[in-house]
Amino acid sequence: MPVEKEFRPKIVAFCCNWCSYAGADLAGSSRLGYPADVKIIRVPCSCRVNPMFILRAFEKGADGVILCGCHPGDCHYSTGNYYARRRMTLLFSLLDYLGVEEGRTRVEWVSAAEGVKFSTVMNEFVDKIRSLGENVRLGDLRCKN
Amino acid sequence: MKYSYYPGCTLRTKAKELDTYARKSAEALGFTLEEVENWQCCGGVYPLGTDEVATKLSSVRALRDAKEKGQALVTLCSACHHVLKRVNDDMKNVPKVRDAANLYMGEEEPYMGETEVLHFLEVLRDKIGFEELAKKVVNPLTGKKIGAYYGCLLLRPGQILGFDDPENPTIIEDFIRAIGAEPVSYAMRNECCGGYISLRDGEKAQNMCDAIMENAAGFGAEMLLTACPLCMYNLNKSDKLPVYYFTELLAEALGVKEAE
Amino acid sequence: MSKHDAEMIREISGVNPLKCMKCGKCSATCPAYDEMDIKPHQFVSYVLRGDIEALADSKSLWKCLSCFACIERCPRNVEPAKLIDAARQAVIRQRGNEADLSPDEIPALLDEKTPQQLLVSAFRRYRR
Amino acid sequence: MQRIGVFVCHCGSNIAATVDVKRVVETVKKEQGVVHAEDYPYMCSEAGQALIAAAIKEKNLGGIVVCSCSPRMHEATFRKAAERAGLNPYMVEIANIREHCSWIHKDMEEATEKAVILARAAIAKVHLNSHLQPGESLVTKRALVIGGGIAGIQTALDIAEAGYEVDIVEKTPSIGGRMSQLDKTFPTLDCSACILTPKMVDAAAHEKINLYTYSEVESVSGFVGNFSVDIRKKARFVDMNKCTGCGLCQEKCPSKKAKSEFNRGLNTRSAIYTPFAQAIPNVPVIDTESCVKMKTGKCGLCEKVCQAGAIDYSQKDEIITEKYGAIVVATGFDTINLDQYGEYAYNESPDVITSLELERVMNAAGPTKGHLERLSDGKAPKEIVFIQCVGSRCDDHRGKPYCSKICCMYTAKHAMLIRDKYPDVNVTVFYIDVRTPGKNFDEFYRRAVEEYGVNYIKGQVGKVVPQPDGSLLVQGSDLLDGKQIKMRADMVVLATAIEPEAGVRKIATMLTASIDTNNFLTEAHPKLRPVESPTAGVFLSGVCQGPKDIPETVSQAGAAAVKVIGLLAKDKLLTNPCTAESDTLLCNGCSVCQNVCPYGAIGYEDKEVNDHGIRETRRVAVVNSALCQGCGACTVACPSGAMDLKGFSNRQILAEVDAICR
Amino acid sequence: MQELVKRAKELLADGTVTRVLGWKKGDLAYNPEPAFFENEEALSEFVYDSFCGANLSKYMIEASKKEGKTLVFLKPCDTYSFNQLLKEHRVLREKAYIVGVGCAGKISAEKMKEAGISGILEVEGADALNPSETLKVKTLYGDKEVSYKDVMLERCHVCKGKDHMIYDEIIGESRDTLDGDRMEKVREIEAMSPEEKFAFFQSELSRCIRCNACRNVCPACSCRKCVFDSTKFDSAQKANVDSFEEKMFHVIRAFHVAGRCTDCGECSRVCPQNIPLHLFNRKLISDMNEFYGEYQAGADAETKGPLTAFTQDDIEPSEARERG
Repeated sequence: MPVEKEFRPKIVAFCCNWCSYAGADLAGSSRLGYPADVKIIRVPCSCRVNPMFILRAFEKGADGVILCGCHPGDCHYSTGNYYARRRMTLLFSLLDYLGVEEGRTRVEWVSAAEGVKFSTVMNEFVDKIRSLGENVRLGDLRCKN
Repeated sequence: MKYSYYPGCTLRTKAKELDTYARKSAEALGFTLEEVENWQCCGGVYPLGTDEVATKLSSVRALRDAKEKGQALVTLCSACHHVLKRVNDDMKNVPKVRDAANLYMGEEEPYMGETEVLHFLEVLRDKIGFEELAKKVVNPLTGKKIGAYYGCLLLRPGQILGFDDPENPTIIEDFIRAIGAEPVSYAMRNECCGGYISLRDGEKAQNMCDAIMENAAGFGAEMLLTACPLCMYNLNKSDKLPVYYFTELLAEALGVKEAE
Repeated sequence: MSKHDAEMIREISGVNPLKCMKCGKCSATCPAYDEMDIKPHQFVSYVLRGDIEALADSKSLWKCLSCFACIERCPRNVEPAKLIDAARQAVIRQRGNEADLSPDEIPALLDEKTPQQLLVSAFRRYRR
Repeated sequence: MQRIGVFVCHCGSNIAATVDVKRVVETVKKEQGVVHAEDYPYMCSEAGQALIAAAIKEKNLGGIVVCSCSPRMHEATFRKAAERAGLNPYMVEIANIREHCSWIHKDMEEATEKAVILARAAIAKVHLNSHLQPGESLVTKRALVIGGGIAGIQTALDIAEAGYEVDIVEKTPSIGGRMSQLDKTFPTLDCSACILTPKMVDAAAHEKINLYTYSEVESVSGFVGNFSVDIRKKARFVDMNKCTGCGLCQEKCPSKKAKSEFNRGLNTRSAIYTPFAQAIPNVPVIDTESCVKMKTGKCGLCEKVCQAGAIDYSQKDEIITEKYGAIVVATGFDTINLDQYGEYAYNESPDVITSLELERVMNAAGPTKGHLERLSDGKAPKEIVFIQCVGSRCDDHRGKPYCSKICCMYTAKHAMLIRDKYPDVNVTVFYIDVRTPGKNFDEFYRRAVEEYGVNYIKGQVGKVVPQPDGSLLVQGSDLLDGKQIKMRADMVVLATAIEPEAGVRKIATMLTASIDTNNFLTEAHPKLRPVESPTAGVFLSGVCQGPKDIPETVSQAGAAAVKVIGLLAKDKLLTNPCTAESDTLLCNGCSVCQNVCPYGAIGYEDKEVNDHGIRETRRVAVVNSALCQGCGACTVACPSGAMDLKGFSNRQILAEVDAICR
Repeated sequence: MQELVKRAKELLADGTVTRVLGWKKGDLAYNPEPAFFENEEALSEFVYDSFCGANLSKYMIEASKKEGKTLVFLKPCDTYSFNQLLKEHRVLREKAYIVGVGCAGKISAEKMKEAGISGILEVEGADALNPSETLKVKTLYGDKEVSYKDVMLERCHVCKGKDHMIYDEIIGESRDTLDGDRMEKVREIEAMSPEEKFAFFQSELSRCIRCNACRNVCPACSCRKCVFDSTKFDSAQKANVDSFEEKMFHVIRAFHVAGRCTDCGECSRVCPQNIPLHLFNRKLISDMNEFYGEYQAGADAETKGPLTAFTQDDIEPSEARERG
C-alpha cells in the first residue's frame, strides 16, 4: 500500500506589528510551540492587509490565511482594526458565498501580552486546515477554463 | 403560566409536604406545575466523572420532555435541582456528553440544553417576583425570626447553577421577607449538613447540624427553612431549632396550607 | 493500580493536578477533614506521583460529602472533589461489589424518616 | 536586481540548536540576486556587525537580509550597521528565525525548512525595498503626567528638575494618591505622610510643574513629540484663586453623610471637602451628589461663611487643550472588589477589613484616630488574623492570576506595628508563601516572627464565620502541622489583591498604548524597555505597568522621567519614513483614503499632470508625511491602487506572500 | 422623446449648456448608444426609447473636463451613480445640467433572444414612457409578439424606485416596474451547500472571456488606471493569462466596488456571456445592509460608505460566518 505523505498545509499569517507580531514573539520567547506550517508576514496594522493579498496567497497555493491584529479598541493607530474587521467580514462572507470552505480564513485579535493565545490560535487553525485538506477551489475559480 | 415539574423520588414519599404545599402555593400564585410524565430518579448526586453518561440520561429525558412542551423545568428538591442543572449544562456545553447522550437516546432532534431549569424559589424570585408574592400574602408570618438554610446543592458550583451568590446568598432571606417574617442571616447557612454520610455516621451529621443550628440560633433564629429533604432529615437529628420546608411556610402565608 | 490508573483518574476527573499551588484552601474548607487520612490538598500529589494504590485504599474516598465547597473555593480551578470522585469511580469500577457499601448492610442503617434521596445518593457515591 | 547579502545568526545555540544554519546559508545562496551569504554565532555583536559592514563594502551589496531574532529586537541595530557601511538603512530586512522559528519548533528538519522560507520571503521583499529617508518633526517641550500619586509626582519632579514644563492631571481633588492613605511604609517603618508630603509640596511649588487636580484626560491626538490633549477640569464650585483653605466651609456644611473616599468609606465627610488635611491644593470641592444646595437649591451655607467669596455654584466643567511632547501614565491601582469572596465575610462583618482599610485604622487621621479597634463595637481586639493572597494568584473567575507583590511585606509591617504598640494582641498570619525579595525585606519579615512573635501559619483560610458573640471563627489549614485550624479572632484583615485603577483602559485606548488582560499597561520590552509603552512617546510609571512597592515605583518614576527628558531634549525627531504615498497618475481624487485616515494626514490638491502625453489638472491626494503614521488603512481603501505604503508596499507584501507559498 | 429634444434645443440655444449627453440611434433597432450632441442639428439622431438602458453617468467624468455645461439625461436609477461619482469627486456638479427622465422599465435584445425572438428588424410599442403591454416585433423570421414585462431587464423587475436622487428638472413620469425581490437569488445561493455554490460560480465564471465590458460600463469602475492594468499589485508575471488577476478578477472587482456599487446592473446587462455579475455585488450589498445597517450607495453625495466607516461593536467575522 502506498504510504500517503502527511499533508503539510501552507499557512500565511498576517500579523500587525504592534500587537500580534509581538504576541507571536512572546509565544516564541515563552517557547509556546505551534506547527511550522505557519509563516508570519509582518504588517504595520491589520488594516494594511488588502483582500488582494489574501486572494493572492490562495492563488499561489496557500491552504489557509489568518489575519491577526490588536483587539478592537486597542489598535495602535486607533481605528485600523475596525476597518480591517469590516473588510474581512465581507471578504470571508463572499468567499463562503463562492463555496470556498469555511475555516480557510480567520481573523483573531491577539495582544502583545497574549503569547498563549497566539500559540493556541495557531494550533487550532493548523488543525482546522489539516482537516480541510489541500485548497483547490480558490485556484480553480477562474475566468477561463 | 405552566411549568414542567420534576418532583423527584423523595417528594413522592418522605417529603410529600414539600411537594403538596408547593402545588397549593403555585395555584394560589397563578401558575401550574405539570408533572413530567414517567420521570425517573435523577440519581441524587451528579456524577463528576467526565466519562459518565448513562447516569445522566434520566435527567436528559426530563429536560427533553420539557423542551418538547416548550416549558421551563421546575424542581423543588435541592438535589434534583443540582443534578438537572448540571446535566443541562453538560448538554449545552460539553460536546462529549451531549453527543454520547443524544446518540444513546437516538432522538431525531438532538437535545442541546435548550430547557431552562428553575428551582421553585427561582420561579418565585425571577418569574413571579418577591414583591408580587408579598402582595398575595394573606397571612403574614410577622414577628417570626427565620434562618435560611441553603446547604450545598442549591448553591454550588455557583457558576453552573447560577442560583445565587454561592458564598453569600440572599434568595431565601428575600423569600422570608416576602412572607412577612424576619430573616436571620448567619454565616453557616451554606455549610454542609453531612449529606449522605448520615447513612453510616449519624453522629457526624448531627455534629455538623448542631454547629449550623448553634450559629443560627446565636443570631436569633427561631426556626430554619430548607428546600432539601436530606438536609431536613439531617437537621432534625439536632433538636436545637425546628426546621420547615420553605413551601410549608409559603402555603401558610398564602392561606392555602389547610385547604384541600 | 498503577501509573496507568493515574492517567485514568486525570482523564475521568478532567482535573489538571499541576495547576495546584498547595494553598490548602480545600483542606481549610473541607467539612470531613478530620475523618480523612489523605487530606484534600494531598490528593493532587498522589495522582501526580501515580500512587493510586494508596489513594484507592484511603478512607478519604468514602468520607467526602460531595458538598462542592472545595470546588467553589479553589483559587486555581483544580477542584479536588473531582479527583476524589474519579478515584472513587476507578475503585468501584475495578472492585465492583467489593466497594464500600453492600446492600445487605442497608436495612440496619435505615430509620423511618430516611429519605429516598439519602439512599439513592449513598448508592451512587459508594457503589455505582 | 539588487545585489543581496544574507547573514544568518546562530544566536549562540538559541537558533543553531534547532536550525541548521549552514544549510540555510547554502540554500539561500541559490536565491536570485543573493551574491553573499554567511553565518556567524552572534550577528548582533560588534564582530558580527563588522562582518556585515565588510560584506556590504566588498560585495557592493544593495540590500541585506539578516536571519536572526525578532526585528523588534535588533532591526535598529542592523539598520545602523548598514548605514555605517554606506547602505541605506531601509535596505535591511530581518527574517525572524528565532521567536518565530527555532524557539517554537523542535524538529531540526522542519525548523530549517521554515527558516529558509522566512529568509526567502525577506529576500523577495528586500528586492523591492527602496531607499527611504526619514523626515523630521518638531518636539513640543512639555510633558503630561496622568496621575498624581507618588509615581506621577516623582516623574514630574524629575522632569521639571531637568528644566522642562510638566503638567500633572489628577482625577481626585488632591495629589498624593494611594501613598497618602498609608500609615507607615516598609521596610523601615517611616511615616508615609512624613516622606510624601514634602514631595507633594515640592511638586506644587515647582515653577515648571502645573497641577490639574480634579481633572481628567478627555481625549488625545497626535503622536510622539506632538500630542494634543484635551483635559476636563471638573467644576470644583470653589474658586482656586480666592480660596484660602481656611476649612470653615467644611466645618459648617450641614451634609456630612457622604462616605469618605480617603478613609475607604470607613467614616464620613462633608459635601464640600478636601480629601485629607495635607491635601494639595488645599482647596475643597463640592460633591454634587451630597450637596444640599445642588440637590434642592436651598442651603448655601458654605457660600455664606466663606469670607473669601470663593464659592461659585455656577462653575462648569472646563476643557483645556494642551500640546505635549511626551505623556507618562501613572494611574496607579486600587484593591479589587471583594463581593465575590463571601466566604471571608467581608460584606457581612465590619470587623473583616482590607489591609488598605487597616492602614486608615492605624493612622492618626483615620476613622479611629489611630486606635486599633473593632469597627463594629469599638472594642480593642485581642486576636487578629491576617489572610494572605485574597484574590491574588487566583486562576478562577473571581480573582487575579498574578501575585500582588506588596502584600507579604505590608502584612509583616502591620503585624509588627500591632505587636509593637499592643503587645497583648495575638497576631496570626495565614500565608501560602512568604515572598520577600528585596533589600532588607526578608530580614524585616523575620523580625516580625523572631522579635515580635507573629504567628505565621502556612495554609489558606477556607471560611470566616461571624459568631453570635461578635467574634469571628476562622477556619484554615495548617499544612505544615497537618491540621485544620478553627480559631476565634476579633478582627480579620484581608491582603486584598490590587488591580490597575478602573479608568486605565479608557486612557490606554486614548493613547493607543497596549494593555494586557489584567489591565496592566504593556511595556515595549519586558526586560529592556520596561518604562516605555510600545507607543512612541508614551511612558509608564508605577503600578499601572505591574504591581510594585514604593521604592520600585519611585525608581520607575525616575526612569520614566529620564526617558521623557531624553525625548524632550531633542529639538527634532526623525519620523518614520514608512508613510503612505499616492501615485499622482493613478489617483482618482475620490477621497476614500481621506475618509479612513485616523490622522487627517491626507489632503487634496489640484495638480498639473502629464499622463502619457495628456496634460490636465487633476484633483489628487497628497499625504502629509509628518502626520502620517504609516498604518496603511488608506492603501486598502484606495480603489485604484494609487495609495501605497513605503516599506510595506503592495508589491513587497505580495512578494513575501509569493515566496512563502512557493 | 420630442419633449426631451425640444428642451435640449432650448438649453443649447440659451447657452445654459454647450452640449447634450444622451442616446443616439444605433445601426439596429435595438441598440441605441450613448452619445454627445454638440449642436441642434446633431440632435436629429437623438433617441429615447425602451432600449435606452445605458447609464450615462459615467460619461459625465469626461464631460466634466470639457468647457461649459453638459446637459445629461438620467433615468431614476442612473442618478444614484451620478451621486456616487459626485461623492468621489469624479464628476463636477457645476458642469452638469441634469434632466431627470421618466422611465417605464427598460428592455433588451438579449432578453428578447431569451424569449425566442431573434433577427429583430423593428419593434413597435417600445416607447420610453408609455410602452405597450405587448410589443409587436418584426423579425427576419416574421412578425412576433412578446409581453413587455417578459423582456424587461432584470434590474427593472427589482427597480429602486421612481425618484431621481439628483436633478435640475424632470421630464416625463416613471412607472412602477418592481415585481421581484432583488436578493432572492442571493438567498438561494446562500442556502446551497459549499459544493453547489462552488459548482454554480465555477460554471458561470468559466464562461468569462475577459472582454472587460463589465469594467468599462461600470460607473464605479472609473479609475484612471485599473489595478488590473497597473503594476502595483503584480510583482512579475504580467500578461500571463493564468495569473492571479485572471482567476480572481470578478471577486476582486466586486470587492473594489463594494460600498460604492449602486446596483445599477449595467455589468450584467452588457456581459456578452450573460454572466450574472450583479450576484457578487448584491451579496456584498446584502451583507453590508445586514451587518452595518441599510445603505444605498448614491442615495446622496455625502454619507460615508460602509467600508469607510465602522462602529466599535461591529460584528466579528466569525460571528458573521455563524449567522451566514
